[in-house]
Amino acid sequence: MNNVLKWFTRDSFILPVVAIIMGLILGGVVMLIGGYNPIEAYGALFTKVFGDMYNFGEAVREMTPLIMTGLAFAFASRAGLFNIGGEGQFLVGMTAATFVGVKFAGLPIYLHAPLALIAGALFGGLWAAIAGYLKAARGVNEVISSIMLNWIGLYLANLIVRQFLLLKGENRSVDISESASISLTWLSELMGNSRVHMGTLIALVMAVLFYIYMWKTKQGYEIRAVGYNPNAAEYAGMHVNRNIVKAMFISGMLAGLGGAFQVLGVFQYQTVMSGSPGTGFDGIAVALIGLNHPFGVLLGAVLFGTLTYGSAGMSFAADVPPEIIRIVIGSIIFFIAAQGIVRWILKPFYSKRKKEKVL
Amino acid sequence: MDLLTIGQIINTTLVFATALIFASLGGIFSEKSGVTNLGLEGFMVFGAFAAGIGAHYAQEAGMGGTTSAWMGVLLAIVLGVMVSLIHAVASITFKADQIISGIVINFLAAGSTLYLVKLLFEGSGDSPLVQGFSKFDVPLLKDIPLLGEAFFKNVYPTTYLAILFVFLTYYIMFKTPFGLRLRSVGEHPSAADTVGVKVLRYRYIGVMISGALAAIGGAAITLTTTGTFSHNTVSGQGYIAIAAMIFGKWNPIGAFGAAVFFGFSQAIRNYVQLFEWSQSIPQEIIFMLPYLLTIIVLVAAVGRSSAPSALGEAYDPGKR
Amino acid sequence: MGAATPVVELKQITKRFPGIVANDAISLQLRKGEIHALLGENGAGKSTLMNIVFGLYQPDEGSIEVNGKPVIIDSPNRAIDLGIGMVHQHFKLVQPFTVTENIILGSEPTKGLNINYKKAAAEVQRLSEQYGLKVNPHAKIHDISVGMQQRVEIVKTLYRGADILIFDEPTAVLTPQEIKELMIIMKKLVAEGKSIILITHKLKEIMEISDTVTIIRRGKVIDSVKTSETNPNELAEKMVGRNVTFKVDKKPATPGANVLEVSKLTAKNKEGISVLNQLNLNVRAGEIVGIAGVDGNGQSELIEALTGLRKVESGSILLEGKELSNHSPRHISESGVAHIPEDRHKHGLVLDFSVSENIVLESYYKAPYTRKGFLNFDAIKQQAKRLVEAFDVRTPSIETKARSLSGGNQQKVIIAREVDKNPELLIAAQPTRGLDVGAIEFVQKQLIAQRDQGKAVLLISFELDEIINVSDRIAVIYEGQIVGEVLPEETNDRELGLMMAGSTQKRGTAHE
Amino acid sequence: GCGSKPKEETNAGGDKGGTPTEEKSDLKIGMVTDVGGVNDKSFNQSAWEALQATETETGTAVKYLQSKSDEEYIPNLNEFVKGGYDLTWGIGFQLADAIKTVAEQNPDAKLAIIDSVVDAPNVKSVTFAEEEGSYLVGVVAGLTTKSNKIGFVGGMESPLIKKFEVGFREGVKAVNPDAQFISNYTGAFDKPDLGKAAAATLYNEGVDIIFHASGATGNGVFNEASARKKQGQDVWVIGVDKDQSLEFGDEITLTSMIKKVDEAVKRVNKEVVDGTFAGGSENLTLKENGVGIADTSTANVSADTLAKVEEYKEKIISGEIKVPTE
Ligand SMILES: Nc1ncnc2c1ncn2[C@@H]1O[C@H](COP(=O)(O)OP(=O)(O)OP(=O)(O)O)[C@@H](O)[C@H]1O
Ligand SMILES: Nc1ncnc2c1ncn2[C@@H]1O[C@H](COP(=O)(O)OP(=O)(O)OP(=O)(O)O)[C@@H](O)[C@H]1O
Ligand SMILES: [Mg+2]
Ligand SMILES: [Mg+2]
Repeated sequence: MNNVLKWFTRDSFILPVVAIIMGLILGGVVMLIGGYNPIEAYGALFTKVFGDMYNFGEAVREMTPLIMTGLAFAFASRAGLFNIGGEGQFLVGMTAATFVGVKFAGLPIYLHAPLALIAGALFGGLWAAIAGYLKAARGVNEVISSIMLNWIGLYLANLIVRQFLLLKGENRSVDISESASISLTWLSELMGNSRVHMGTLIALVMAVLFYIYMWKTKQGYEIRAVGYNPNAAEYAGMHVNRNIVKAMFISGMLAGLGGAFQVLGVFQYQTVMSGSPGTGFDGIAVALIGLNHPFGVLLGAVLFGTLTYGSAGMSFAADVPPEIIRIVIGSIIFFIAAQGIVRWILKPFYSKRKKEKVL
Repeated sequence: MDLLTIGQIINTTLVFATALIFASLGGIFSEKSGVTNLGLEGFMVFGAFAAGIGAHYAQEAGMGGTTSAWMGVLLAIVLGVMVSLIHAVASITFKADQIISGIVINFLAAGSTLYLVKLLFEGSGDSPLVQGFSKFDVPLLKDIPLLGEAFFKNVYPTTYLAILFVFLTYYIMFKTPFGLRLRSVGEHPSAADTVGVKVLRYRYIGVMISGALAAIGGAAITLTTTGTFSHNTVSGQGYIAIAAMIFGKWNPIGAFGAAVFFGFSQAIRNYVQLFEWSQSIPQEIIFMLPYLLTIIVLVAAVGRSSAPSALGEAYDPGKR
Repeated sequence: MGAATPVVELKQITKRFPGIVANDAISLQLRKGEIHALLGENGAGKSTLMNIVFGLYQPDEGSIEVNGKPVIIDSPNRAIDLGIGMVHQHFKLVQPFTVTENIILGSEPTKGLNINYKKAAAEVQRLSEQYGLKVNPHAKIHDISVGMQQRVEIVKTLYRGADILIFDEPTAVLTPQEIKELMIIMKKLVAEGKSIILITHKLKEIMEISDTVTIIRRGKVIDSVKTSETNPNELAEKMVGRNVTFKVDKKPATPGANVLEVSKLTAKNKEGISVLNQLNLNVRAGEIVGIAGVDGNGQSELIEALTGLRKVESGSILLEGKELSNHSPRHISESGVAHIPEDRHKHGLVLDFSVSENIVLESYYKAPYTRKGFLNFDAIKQQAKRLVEAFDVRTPSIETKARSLSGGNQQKVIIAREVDKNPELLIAAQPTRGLDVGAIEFVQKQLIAQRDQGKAVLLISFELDEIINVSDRIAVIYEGQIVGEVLPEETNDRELGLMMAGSTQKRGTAHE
Repeated sequence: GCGSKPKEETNAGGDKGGTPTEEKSDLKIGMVTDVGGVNDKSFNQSAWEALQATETETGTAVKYLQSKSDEEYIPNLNEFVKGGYDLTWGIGFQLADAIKTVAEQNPDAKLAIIDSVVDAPNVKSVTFAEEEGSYLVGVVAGLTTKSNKIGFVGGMESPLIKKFEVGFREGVKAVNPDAQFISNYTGAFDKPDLGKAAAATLYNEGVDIIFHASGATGNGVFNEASARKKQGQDVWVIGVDKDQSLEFGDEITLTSMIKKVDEAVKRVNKEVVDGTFAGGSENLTLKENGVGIADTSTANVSADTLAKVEEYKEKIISGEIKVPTE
């Protein structure tokens, strides 16, 4: 209990919270300048998300893939890798899940859905592992290779959908078979048909597993050591290259699983896409808001998802252009990153607190 | 393939490469000073936006096509520098993580430019069409076989400007005191500090030049390619510019080469479609080509990383 | 000159860092033309004080006078204007730049808009000739020896017209030959009217070259004495606050069977040049073999080959008869080799890990630290507590990040970890570099204790004194080969120095 | 300065209440755009203009929601459906599945979609015979070309875009069988730079007329043409969906293939107002005047050619010519 209290008064809790508040205020100022009423706008935003079960369910649906791509980025970060390729891994995972979902029809439900999920994770992981391998074996900077793999992933996804899975006359794949779906139909019906699915639960489990793996296991210890100081890790007998590939693989698995959720839980099919959905890039922001910690990522995804999903309500009810939410999110990340600014603003409060502590 | 076609491919390549050249040079200025710049994309977006509205209002004010286009470039530079200060303040003064700060720029760019366009143009999602720069031929030189077609016919002033900036950047970086100091600040800030080079000041300047150049790159897209600014005017080219900078090993000539390579691999994806045999391969494979090619070249041609040693680290005189 | 105003006078300088008073009302006078030594334990506050003089830190209290005039030194620029130059403990050189570029940085001669490299190089040449500082103006820093890098640092200060030079532990990284050269240079500098503040942990150097010594302990000045009126024992006692024995007392060695047998070992360096050429070496149980040699003769590569960090081209490395060459670091470590690395920040520690995490850096995967893939924190903490206590690591807690420990205590963490492995062979590379005499004593005692337990110890050090005092047998390395072996009782600095220069080798040409 | 702008303009004029109309209805009509938004100079914009026109004419309240991603189609549609709107439009084939889902979950709601057929009793589907309109501009191109090389720039390859390409090609072939036809796909609807490169490639090949069906990617096609025109090269672009000469000028816009999305939307809106709305699908062809060529074509297209166009139009309407779609 005491621990919990300490948690709330720690800098790592207070600073992000203040940063969020400051980001919201800044967004409000921008709205005022544009001639909009920020109170009304934020009101509409939060009403949209929390006003009824349907929209709440949909907001959760919005958060779920963000959790996964956020975890993916955070995981690689812990190994000292900058995985900007979440986007491509997400797409490849999505495609693998669609493929299994469509082609392996006839499997019983307890096999089909898990198999499709595993395929998504596996191929997302392999996609990322390419970048990991190129870095480990050839010293290719993972930032460039992942950027390239994002594009290749997009076209590969389209290629597979169009060549193997196309629904005739349409620009999308045929539906996955019922047995591969991870929709929670009963819950969905309870929540006004919002597209809630099992993926959300899996995402939460993944965050916990991430935490345990990274801080409680031998392998996590290795990955962190490699992330902080590859030289010392090598000296201590760890396989640096193997850990780089492994970290990328796991990172990609998380992103790929996120992609699989979208197909198996939300859409039940995959369209031919003209551009990538952006969930991978948003995941970077989510991870940054969450300070690359799995539980932080959960909160980051809740925040990011609430803001983006709610922005539709904002523009619907208060006529505020939804783009403003990008400014708000940008500002929040800015204040979280530039903690110096927050500290500076909090200075008066801080010195007071210090004094209290001394007493 | 005849000489004419080759010349034309080179010409198209250069048009594609122009924005990338500017932005990757911008990246070099920032990163050579030790500040990671993942915000190139954002700077380009701001530049493209400023060029769109700048040229529009200049045209409204009665200026001719080219003059108004230059006004657009000017506004892009101003806005690029202003926005770069956000990155500078956060990452240099307040020692924020430079990667995060760059990503913040991208978020702000995506949000605020579109918001502003909507405010300025009655809810429209893009800025009004402007004339932009026109292509021109260089007399006499244009008749040289191959070279004429490639470099002196149907060219935009921005392409020449970009090439000029490559050499200018090289000169500044490697021949002037300013360049020496800028590089020293990115390699070993405390060494620079102890000989009286103002580390933070040089980093600010590096980031500001970066903002200006990347913004010119964005402006070049609006003023030569799209004619308007909308949310997808830049669409990821800032990231490609980062790749070009890394690929070119933070050297202006190298980055130029890499940008041209990216431009080329984009250009050929259209040319490939002209061939009969291309009809039998799925389009996606052709679209993948530039990116696959990049990875292959990267794998074949890697060497020691030549990133500035202090890249990404905030300078803290007290830290050892 | 005794009555003249001091060139630098520090008055009651106080500097606080969070939780510590690094300088506590320190006063100090530097006279013109003198070499003033500053002595103190690790963390005593020497570097801090000098950083204040050089404008890198601002004092919280106190004032500074230069040539009798009160000054505020708020930046290195200001210090340079006042004629103060500093050669830092960790060189402030830009690796990919040339010597000339490093020297002129910040005050470049120009021709039009361009840097006038011709003029710059000529000026560098002139300065280096005037003071006998051999530097190659066109070489890149990463291609030149540590000794030359230091000379570049000196030329840098002279180029800026410094009259007051501060040297922070200049000899910690130099070979005996280079140290000798540096001493000559310093003497030349004072002869030309410059004044020098010298920080060093080596009492021998202080006795040899300084005019005055100021001793600092825990941020306070303990005493300031004329060198001619003191002796090393007195200095050491003042500094540490207790008696320090310099002669490491050890029982005669009783060597047993061969533990390490290296034969015809050949390996290449990063650039693919052969740096170990058919090297032969053996270390027996219960003895310390010291490797003496000038930096760059293959020491680092030898260690890396022995520990599995570098590929062996040919030859063999036998540990108790088992072949180790080209095995993984982990395999070698498990076979019973422990290694105190040369560069503690690069290889020895994960600075962002806690002390306890660093303690298990090489054993984390074994029981009891890992059970079924999960870390066993109780066991790890227990081990960390035990070692922190046994080796007297001064740290606020075992959860403290290694980064915030002092150099000496960081070294203790590494030694604790390595020694506790109970290895057959302990490789110690530069184990006392940069440590104060108290810490050095501790480290050396640990090495000897290992030997006394019947372990084989391989010591690589540039400090001849250390080699002579600690080793039971000395092997001299030159151009990738062991060119001779001597017993410490039967040799001296001079003979070793000559051997290290390759003079016993027929094909070796002594450079002088 | 920008603060003074009335906010109604950024979005629905639902509460504007500006235009006095006799039969003030209390109906509400909403529309959901695809990611293009209501200012895409294409069907989203046409549809929104039609909604606004309906508002002016009948006093119906109208509002739109722009989707930021594919996932948002359903919640955006639901925003209207659950908000009691009397008709909800989905604009673009991309919304087809979303419309279907929402229609099935809300059998009492009325929905409508452009460019795709959704099989549900409460959905009105409006599609267009793009191939027929494209055929007509193909006729124009075939008769106007001087180089005898004609190009097509497509966005992403899809059944819909194929209709444009095939119709256009057939039109060219009908009047100028010798003309060479080259098509180039860019893989995107929102990349003007790719459109520009594609156009440059085609023009370099000697093509003098390009028909594009590539959304905003087409901006690059116009840009390239305009740059070449200024250089004295005799090149043309044929616009798509709307009369693009209004935006890009008739110096470079030869003609445009028009889809009368606005007419269609207005008509369905009217059905709702009148209470005659019924599900089902209609394909608007030349006959219904659902597609056609821009009226401004007279500026650049010769009267002879336009006469020929008229001729072919009659043939298609009469069924004498059946334009293929793939
Ligand atoms: N920037 C800093 N922030 C906080 N504490 C510091 C800082 N620099 C030095 N200290 C602390 O001040 C004290 C004095 O450090 P200083 O570097 O002056 O020691 P030193 O005498 O040079 O030691 P050494 O012999 O190891 O070089 C130490 O306890 C150190 O931990
Ligand atoms: N920012 C800092 N915060 C806390 N302590 C610091 C900081 N910077 C330096 N120190 C401490 O100052 C002391 C002296 O630092 P210095 O740079 O002289 O290294 P050192 O201890 O002599 O070790 P080495 O010579 O091996 O680098 C050390 O105890 C170090 O831990
Ligand atoms: Mg020190
Ligand atoms: Mg030290």
